[in-house]
Amino acid sequence: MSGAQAKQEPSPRAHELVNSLNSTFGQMVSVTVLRPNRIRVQTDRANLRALATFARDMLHFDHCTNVSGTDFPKDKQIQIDYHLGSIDGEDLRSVILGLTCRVPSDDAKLPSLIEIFPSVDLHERETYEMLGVTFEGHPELARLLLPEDWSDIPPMLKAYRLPGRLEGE
Amino acid sequence: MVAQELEEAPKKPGPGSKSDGPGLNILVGKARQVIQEAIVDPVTYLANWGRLYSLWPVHLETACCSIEWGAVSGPRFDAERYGILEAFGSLRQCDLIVVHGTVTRKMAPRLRWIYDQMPEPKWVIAMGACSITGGVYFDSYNVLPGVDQLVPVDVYVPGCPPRPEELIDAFVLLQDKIRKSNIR
Amino acid sequence: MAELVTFEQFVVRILKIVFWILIILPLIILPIFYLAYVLPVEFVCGFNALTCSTHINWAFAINMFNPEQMDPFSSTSMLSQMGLGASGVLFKSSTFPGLTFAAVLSSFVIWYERKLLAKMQYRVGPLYAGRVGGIFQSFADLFKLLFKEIVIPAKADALMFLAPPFAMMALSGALLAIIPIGSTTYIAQSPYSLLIAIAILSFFPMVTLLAGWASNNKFSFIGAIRALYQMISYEIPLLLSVLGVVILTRSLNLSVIAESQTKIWYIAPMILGAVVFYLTAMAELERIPFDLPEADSELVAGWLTEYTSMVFGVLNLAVYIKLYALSALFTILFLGGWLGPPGLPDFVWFLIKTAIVLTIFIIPRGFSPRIRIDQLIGFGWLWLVGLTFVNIFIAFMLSASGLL
Amino acid sequence: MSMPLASSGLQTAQVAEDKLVVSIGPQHPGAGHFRFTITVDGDTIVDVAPDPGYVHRGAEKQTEYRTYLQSIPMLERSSLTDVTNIIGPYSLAAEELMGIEIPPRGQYLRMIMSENQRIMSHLYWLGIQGIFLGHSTMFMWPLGDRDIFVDLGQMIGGARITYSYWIPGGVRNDMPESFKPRALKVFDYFETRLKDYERIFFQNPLFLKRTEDVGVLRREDAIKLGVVGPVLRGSDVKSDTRIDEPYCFYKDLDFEVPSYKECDTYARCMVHLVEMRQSMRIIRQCLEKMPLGPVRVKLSPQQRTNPGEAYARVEAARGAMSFHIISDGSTKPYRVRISVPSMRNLIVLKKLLIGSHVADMPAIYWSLDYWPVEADK
Repeated sequence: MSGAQAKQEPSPRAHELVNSLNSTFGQMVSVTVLRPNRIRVQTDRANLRALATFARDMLHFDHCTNVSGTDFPKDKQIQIDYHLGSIDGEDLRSVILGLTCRVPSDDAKLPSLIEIFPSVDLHERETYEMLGVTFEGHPELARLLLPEDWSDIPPMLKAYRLPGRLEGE
Repeated sequence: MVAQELEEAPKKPGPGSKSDGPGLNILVGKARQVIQEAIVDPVTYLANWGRLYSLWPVHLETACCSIEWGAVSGPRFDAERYGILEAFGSLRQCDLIVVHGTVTRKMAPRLRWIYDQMPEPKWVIAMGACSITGGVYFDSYNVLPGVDQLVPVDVYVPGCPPRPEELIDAFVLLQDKIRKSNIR
Repeated sequence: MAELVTFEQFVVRILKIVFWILIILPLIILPIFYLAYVLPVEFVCGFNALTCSTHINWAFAINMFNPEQMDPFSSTSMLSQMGLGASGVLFKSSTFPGLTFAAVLSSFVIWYERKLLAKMQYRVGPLYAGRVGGIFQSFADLFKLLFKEIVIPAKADALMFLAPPFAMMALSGALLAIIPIGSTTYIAQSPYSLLIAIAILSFFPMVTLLAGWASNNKFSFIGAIRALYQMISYEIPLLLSVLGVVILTRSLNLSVIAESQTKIWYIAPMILGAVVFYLTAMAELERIPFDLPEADSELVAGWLTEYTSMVFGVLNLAVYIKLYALSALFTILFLGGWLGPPGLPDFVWFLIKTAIVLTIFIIPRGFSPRIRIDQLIGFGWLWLVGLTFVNIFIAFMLSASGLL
Repeated sequence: MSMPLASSGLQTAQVAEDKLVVSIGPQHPGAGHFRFTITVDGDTIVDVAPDPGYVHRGAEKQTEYRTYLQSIPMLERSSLTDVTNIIGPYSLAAEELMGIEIPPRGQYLRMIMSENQRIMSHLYWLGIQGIFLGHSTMFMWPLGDRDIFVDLGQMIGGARITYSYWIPGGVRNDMPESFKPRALKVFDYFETRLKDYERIFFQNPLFLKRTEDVGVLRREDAIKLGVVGPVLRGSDVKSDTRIDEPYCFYKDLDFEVPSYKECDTYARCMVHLVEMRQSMRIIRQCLEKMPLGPVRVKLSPQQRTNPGEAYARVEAARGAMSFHIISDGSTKPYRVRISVPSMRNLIVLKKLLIGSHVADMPAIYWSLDYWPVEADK
């Protein structure tokens, strides 16, 4: 989807990050610059943990601001985005590094990043219940926001239609 | 009120029926009237007068209308003028639930439990469009389309969120309703 | 049913009742009264003849044959002799200066507190209940609570649950009974009345604990335990703070203590004792900043959580009567009791002083947050007990040097 | 698929006999629309289980059924104390996808409204913090002063609190001319009031006793756990989106970001106080520098966006508020993900409460500025 968006020139600090990511991971990741300070790194679930560890230890991204999941029923995939931010990294406060990972819908499993970034805790739980994506290694993957008696499919899946709306509205 | 009147309507004797007269004995009828006028009515008046000036609301915030509730109890609007005292944490001492907006499916059983635990008599004000019909969340998967399926509502206050003046108007309406009611 | 909707209708109805009473009274009640008191007691009321002591019977007999006192209303003097008249014990303890007076005063104190607090917060406070400034607000609360359902929690012990309000009321009343409010206006006199008052105060934590335990609620229980901690650790400074006054007067009688302050009120030499008494009384009364047992942001309503309707009302009323009693105690101990310029009856001076003390008790609610339990207990044992010892030392010095 | 029910409301935990499990909320004066279970050993909290979700209304799902403009009134109700700032990042992200530029006057009006909203939110926060500490006057005074700022917002936005003002393409309408003198008068008044607050509430010895060294969140923990806003700044981190990644014209303005080394509840309270002053300073500068001109770019109600994704954030009253929008080029967003500061701050509740006194629970809980309606979305 993001391919259609016009690519922009990264800021100097972001440029260094892109270079360092490319030189370390090479073909395993595809790095896109969405805006001068928004870098998007696409990878697969096998490399996600290594990439996150690298982002924390080498690139000084110290916390996760957001985890979002998107359902793509046409591709039968679910896309998980981790948005990483930095407080202590030099000149990095304006940069958001997005780690993107796509998993197939029928096998929605992903290694949890909670050991690397403790701040993903509640975001991962929310993504788990909203999209049914299992984060392996998360200590307390339980219901968070939905009522206790929720028995439908996870609501953020595109297959779930809102009850208050007619079909196709 | 309308519902009550409808329920009572068939019980009213029609014109010309036997119970239309003064009863079996004029003395008993007079005594009944004296008791009614001397004891029952003043007691009713006192109870209703006490109730309408002493409505203590439960501290139950279901959603975002609680901000305007805060404004109502604040200095500018000051609900305490009407005897509405928001100082009691325990629902055992309260008489009024103000449903502050949206009631979600997770909150709904709690709201009902709270209503059931309160001592009689008790009143409910549905504040905000969400608690009346669901409001902007009418199509949400987790929102009740109105709380009147859950608890009997006495006064509806539309608005999203209602202005504090509207809520005060609701209090006055509720007081009017209590003034005209019989003691249970 | 005819519906009353306005105040005017209510007044008309009340006048109607008065009319009916005026009709019924001379027709039915007065003849019975006349029969009961003018005719010989032995014939009319066997119960009186059996139970009343002989001298009352003799008094009846004297009355009966005394042509000047033949009218039935003169027999009110009989009531006085039995302790039921305007100067009798029953009248004193039940009406003035006893429970009724204290209860009415307390309900006005509740209104006054809410008004004062509202003024401090740029609000109006109660306004519409009663025609003038919502002055009948607490009566509205009272009538509402009277006609409310009483809920007893399913797993609570009903007897134990209902006992504390009445025990609390009885204790507050007992506290009232021992406090004189004028040189002749008192309910009971005792040479040890100060000691008795403090002994009664030490009963309150038990009642609180009973209430919290019988409610079978976690919040109630935590609140009751907190109240127990608080009251027991503040009892010792309370006792020590009044010791200075006792040393100066060499008496435990509250009347004597009040009368002995003709030269100087004890608040001047015993300022430390007065401060400690004030703080400990605040803690005993569970008022902000010491209202931990009822802290509503932590424990829903503390040990009052499960109490409903008039049961709650009685508890609340008892607490306010206790507030009045402790302010009265403060007035007697440190402000010279009923001593004041002549012109007004002495109990009026006493009540004026008590009202000022009450205001000082109420005001901290407007400007103070709540303190924490560990800080509270530390403060009590470290500072208050220390200050009372300084106070006792000052009292000894003054007493030994003969200044007071 | 099945989901376990652990830590949900209907299960009771097994604990030792001498410990007490107390459920706080949702009907509890110290919890609001939120529930958590604490396990108490004596006067110490040994375990905390937060149970949010009582106000989960599915705003994210509903955006899929609404066009970009239709979503705004619904989204802003998620955070009614802070309506301008929750719409901010949404509009920024949508504009990025639409590729439009906003006229400068619109940008300045956005800043004015956003800062006014910040003051309102902080005053509300201050009031509730007061009542949680048992200080009823500290509840009433800020709530009374909040109404003055509500009036200011009403002059521009038209409604009392929900004005859907910051929309994609600019702002909804221009401000009236009477706003500037009125605002300056209000600020002069409120500055004296802030001095009163500082003297009466913040220097009150009992307030100090209740907040100092209570709920200490160290700098490294704050960064690691990803907290935002006043909580982060109270933990000795001078981080603010308005400076880190300036949006609108914040880089042209002169203001300070407070931070405190004490890392306790009192530091968080002080951050709120200082930020209110700085917000007034910002609005004064905005009123000086504001150019004339249009305030919005006309957009069609059925405005389409370029396909792609955008991640935008602003500094809301409670901290960095960010929106992640994925668009497939149609009139409705494909996916809107809201990352709210309240949700990000909730993670430290467990850390701060364990080991503290029961009585400190309300003070710590509300010092995190956790607004359940916002967190649950």
